[in-house]
Amino acid sequence: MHWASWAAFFNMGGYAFYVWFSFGITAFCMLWEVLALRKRSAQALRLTQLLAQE
Amino acid sequence: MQHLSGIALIYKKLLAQGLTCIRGDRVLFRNVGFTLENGSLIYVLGENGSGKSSLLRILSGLLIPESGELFWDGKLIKPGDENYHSDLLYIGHLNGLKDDLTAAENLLMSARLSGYKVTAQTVLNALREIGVGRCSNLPVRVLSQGQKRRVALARLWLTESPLWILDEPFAALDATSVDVLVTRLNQHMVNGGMAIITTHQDVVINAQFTQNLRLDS
Amino acid sequence: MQHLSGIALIYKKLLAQGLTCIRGDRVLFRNVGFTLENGSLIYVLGENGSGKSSLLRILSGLLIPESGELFWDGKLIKPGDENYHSDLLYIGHLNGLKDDLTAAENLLMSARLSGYKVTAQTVLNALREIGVGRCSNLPVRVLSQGQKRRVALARLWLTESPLWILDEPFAALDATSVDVLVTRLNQHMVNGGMAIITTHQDVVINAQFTQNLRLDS
Amino acid sequence: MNNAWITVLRRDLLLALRRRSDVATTLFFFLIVSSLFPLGIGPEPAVLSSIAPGVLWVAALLAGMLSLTRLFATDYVDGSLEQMILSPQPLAFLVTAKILAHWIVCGLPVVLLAPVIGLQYALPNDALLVLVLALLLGTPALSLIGAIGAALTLGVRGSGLLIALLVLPLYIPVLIFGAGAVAASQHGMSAQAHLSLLAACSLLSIVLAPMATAAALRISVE
Amino acid sequence: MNNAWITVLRRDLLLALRRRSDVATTLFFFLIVSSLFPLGIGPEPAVLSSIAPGVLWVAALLAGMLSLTRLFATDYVDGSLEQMILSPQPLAFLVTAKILAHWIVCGLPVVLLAPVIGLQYALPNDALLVLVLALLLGTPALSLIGAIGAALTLGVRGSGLLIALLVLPLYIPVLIFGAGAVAASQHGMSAQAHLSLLAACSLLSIVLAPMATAAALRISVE
Amino acid sequence: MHINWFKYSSPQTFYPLAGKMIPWFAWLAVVFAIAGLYIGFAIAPTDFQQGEAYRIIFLHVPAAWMSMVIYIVMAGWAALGLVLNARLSAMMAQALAPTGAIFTFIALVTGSLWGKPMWGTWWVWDARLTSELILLFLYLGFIALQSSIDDARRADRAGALLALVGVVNVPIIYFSVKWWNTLHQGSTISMGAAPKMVTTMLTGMLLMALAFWMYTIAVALMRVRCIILERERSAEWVKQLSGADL
Ligand code: HEM
Ligand SMILES: Nc1ncnc2c1ncn2[C@@H]1O[C@H](COP(=O)(O)OP(=O)(O)OP(=O)(O)O)[C@@H](O)[C@H]1O
Ligand SMILES: Nc1ncnc2c1ncn2[C@@H]1O[C@H](COP(=O)(O)OP(=O)(O)OP(=O)(O)O)[C@@H](O)[C@H]1O
Ligand SMILES: [Mg+2]
Ligand SMILES: [Mg+2]
Repeated sequence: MHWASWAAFFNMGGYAFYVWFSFGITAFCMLWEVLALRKRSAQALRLTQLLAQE
Repeated sequence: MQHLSGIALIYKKLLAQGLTCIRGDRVLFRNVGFTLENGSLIYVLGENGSGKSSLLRILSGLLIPESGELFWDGKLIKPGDENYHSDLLYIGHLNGLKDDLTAAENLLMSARLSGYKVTAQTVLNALREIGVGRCSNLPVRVLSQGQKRRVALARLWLTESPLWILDEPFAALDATSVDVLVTRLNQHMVNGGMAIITTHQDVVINAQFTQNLRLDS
Repeated sequence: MQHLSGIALIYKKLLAQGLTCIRGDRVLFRNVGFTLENGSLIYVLGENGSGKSSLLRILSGLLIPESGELFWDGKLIKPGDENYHSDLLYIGHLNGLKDDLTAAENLLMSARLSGYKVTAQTVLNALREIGVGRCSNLPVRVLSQGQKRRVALARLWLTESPLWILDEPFAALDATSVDVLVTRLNQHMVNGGMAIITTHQDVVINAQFTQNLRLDS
Repeated sequence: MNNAWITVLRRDLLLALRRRSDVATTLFFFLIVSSLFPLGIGPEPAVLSSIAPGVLWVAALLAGMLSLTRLFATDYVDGSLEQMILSPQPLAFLVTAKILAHWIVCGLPVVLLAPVIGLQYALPNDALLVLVLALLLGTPALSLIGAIGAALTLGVRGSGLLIALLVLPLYIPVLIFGAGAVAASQHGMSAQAHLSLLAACSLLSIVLAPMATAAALRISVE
Repeated sequence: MNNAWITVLRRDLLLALRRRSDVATTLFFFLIVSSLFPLGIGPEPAVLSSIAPGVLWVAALLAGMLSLTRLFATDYVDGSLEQMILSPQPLAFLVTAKILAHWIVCGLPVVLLAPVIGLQYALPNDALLVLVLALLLGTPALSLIGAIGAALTLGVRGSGLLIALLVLPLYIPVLIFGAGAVAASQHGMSAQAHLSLLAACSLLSIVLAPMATAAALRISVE
Repeated sequence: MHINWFKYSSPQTFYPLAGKMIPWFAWLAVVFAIAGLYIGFAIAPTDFQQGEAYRIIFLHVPAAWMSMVIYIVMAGWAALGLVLNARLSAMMAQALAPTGAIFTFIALVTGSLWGKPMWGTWWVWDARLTSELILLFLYLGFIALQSSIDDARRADRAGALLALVGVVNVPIIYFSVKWWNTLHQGSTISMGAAPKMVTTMLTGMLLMALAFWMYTIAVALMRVRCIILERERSAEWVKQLSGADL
């Protein structure tokens, strides 16, 4: 482990913005995709159930 | 304008004088004239290409005749006459529907364009009347030829215009729809409306006064 | 291929088995089957939107059915089957005419496309048969609705195909033209041709054997 | 605003934006068109920034031409044009709604995306600002002038040639002033004069184009 | 040649002749696009001639795009496409006739006009020659690839821009080799390699594109 | 062992099967990601040239790999669907496209974020960057085409055709772009500037790539289940599903 402190870790040798923005946007894209899919399948299921009741 | 009951309260008349139509170098008809009053109906008859559609387009103001005048309510009709347009419903060969919109959306928009304040429910009712209620949420593109025609004709249930000009409304319709349409036309006539119609089929509409306008040369 | 006399010399039959058509999530029809032989005729009946046009498109190979097979002359019909296409004449809702070409040019090109060697004179004769000879040099754009349809139908006088599939050929035609067309169909049947037709009008065609195929669900 | 006018506007927007992916299509269209030039010309930033104004204006022009002709043509073919002419509203007035819809769908996205592409082309900041301003002032004129052409070419045959030759040259002033404005600011000069001329073009066409378009539409349905 | 094939070719050429405005629009667009850049960049011949190959190729590409939307659309709407599919000839074969007609109407004029514009951009003579040669070899590939996109987008909802989104990325190799050929000859190198690659692109697309287009057309009429 | 593939290729049997597989792949993705990030941040040393900024590599390179691989897999499913007329294959192709586009986007953005400190600019017209951008356009074209056709079967077939045309073109595009940039004057800094990769870095990247793989499979299965539900809405077996099957 070569990080002197948490602060050093977060600072990323002065490249904090670039590194954390990269990881942030990747995490955001993936989370958004998964959440959007959960919403979509819930919606689809609700619709089919509505149809089934008719 | 708000109430969509069937009763046309406006008593006006359409007068045509000396209409002549020339397309290319053919004279389609010459010196056509008539008077159309409340509760009466004109059948425009003639074989294919005799100029029926052309006459109807002239009467609705889409086509400018070679010579002759039209008067509505005693006043000369000029091109783009908004006063006349608000009393007129014209349905031509073309349905005037957008393929990408649903049947309901199409009908809603065309009613609004004519100045009526309609709701989704009134539109749905109109579609149901002519038997395409089930298709109301389908894009018009996927409808069959007859269904498209019916969606276009559903406007007859949403309009308050006293004068209807219909170009072959019965083409492509099945027997049931023809009956529904005839009933609606009868009702319009009883309410004191006026109509000008072309058709190649034999249908009987009850009007107080019926004229046949034959265009064969 | 050169002679355009009326006699269809080819004796073949069309066999349909278990055709099912699904559009969107509606089942239009299920398990439709029939055999069509020389000199016989099928009327496809049903209300607007029941799937008549879809069936005709399947039979002509334009639409692939959800399930089911078609055989022509005992052989399975595959998409783009040139052998079948050369025995087939399909006229759908759309006329297949180019607005900017004249009636004669349109007809000439469509006959050539089907592999017939026709001359300007044969084309003119065909147009005359169905009563639009006068329009032969007009661009199709300016023709009336019925005249356009007649130009499309003039192909019936130029073809040697034994199998005709016609989707509402009588719509928009005047009474005279309907008679002319019926005569041509009768002649085709006598010559041993086959035809599959939809229509909402009452017309009587004399065939050795007539089937009604009803699509109402 | 007027009910029928809003209906026309809404209908056209609805048709254009039937699904969200269509909006994305417009945006990515500009991205693609603007990445074609570096591929043809090469990657040197200095050269790229000198052609940037031209590239963006060409993209705007192309987007307009690809879509505008189709807007009136479909109305003509399916008969909604007849119905619009017969509505109890002045046609020239309704036409403005159609043109506005077209501009929102095809003009506005160019304006909004232009700075991003400008960055890819290494444009300096003040030139970026002028670029956006110029596009904002000029693209309405493109839609308005295009509408005349689109209306005139409906259903017409031989004379169509003449019309194309008449309308397209009208685009040229807009393109020259528009690209000129950005070029001026790149060279450290004031873009004021160019921008005023652009605004004048738009104003002039807003006064004349709807009437001309309406007249052309009436002729086309005869 | 085959009777039906010639019929299709003749019909499309005749139609283009009757609707000359379409052809004029394409050419005019090409002219406007390629004369726009000198306006923005200024008259220095060195700069102009360095961007000339890229600009001319991109202009040719976009001009082709503009007319592609109409390649099959009218046939689709009026039903002639159905009839073509049902003709007793292989569809992929007939499609080549349509594509050839498109190239004659939209590709060839650009090839012929290019040297004139190249002169405006101060291109040296041998580069002009290479330009014409490259366009002659490359534009058929543009028409062929474009036909696939035109067939795929028939009757789909949405704007006319979708076709651009599909086709422009596929055009990129042609653009690179085409502009590269001219640039190479400008720098005194041999353009041979680029030209052979262009020819290869055209050959490959002549083999594959008609089949893909035919398949797409069959899908679209369903 | 004999497996009845036809059985699993029907949406009805595949739907529950996919449901059972999703959690496995999801957990694997998490485990690999944690391992990869641990190596990437805790074990891998600082780069002597690029400082800490190089740690973007652990996202950038795997994302770039995935963006390319997914396109090929997608085209494969599309081809299978076209040839065998198998609905499920077409659905798989459709399900992969958005994920592929997202990875392409991630590769572009992380690359950009890396480029700013290293090259001093967000974007250069470099061969690799440009071909990645074009790949994004290819994905978007596929998605846009499919979503603008209503009829599902038609959308499948049109999309499949486009994917196949695209896959023939991808290598041509890739090499043409490469050649374009070497012939013109190249960009001043090339990506080769990164030093020879240390084994720990390679391990980290591989682990992250594995995590992305697992993630892709899980997400694609989720999306395929949505598509099945939406398309087979009127089928009897779908009507009998309840919220518990989500
Ligand atoms: C928008 C900008 C960028 C894009 C689109 C991009 C794209 C790509 C792609 C597609 C790959 C995979 C290539 C392959 O495996 O063959 C890749 C790998 C790589 N990129 Fe980038 N890149 C970008 C910026 C950068 C920057 C700024 C750096 C570093 C200074 C960088 C360093 C690398 C490295 C080291 C690899 C791995 C090389 C290898 O595996 O051979 N990239 N990039
Ligand atoms: N430019 C022109 N040159 C020659 N004739 C023309 C021209 N434009 C139109 N026509 C003719 O005008 C007539 C138009 O007829 P119209 O559409 O009014 O007929 P219609 O009675 O409605 O026929 P249908 O029953 O078929 O609908 C056609 O006979 C057409 O040939
Ligand atoms: N995507 C879709 N979703 C739902 N329904 C569809 C879809 N596509 C087509 N349909 C339906 O399929 C039917 C197509 O019918 P078709 O054109 O075959 O009817 P038809 O019997 O020829 O009618 P007509 O007598 O009006 O010509 C219509 O009812 C239409 O609503
Ligand atoms: Mg008529
Ligand atoms: Mg039908």
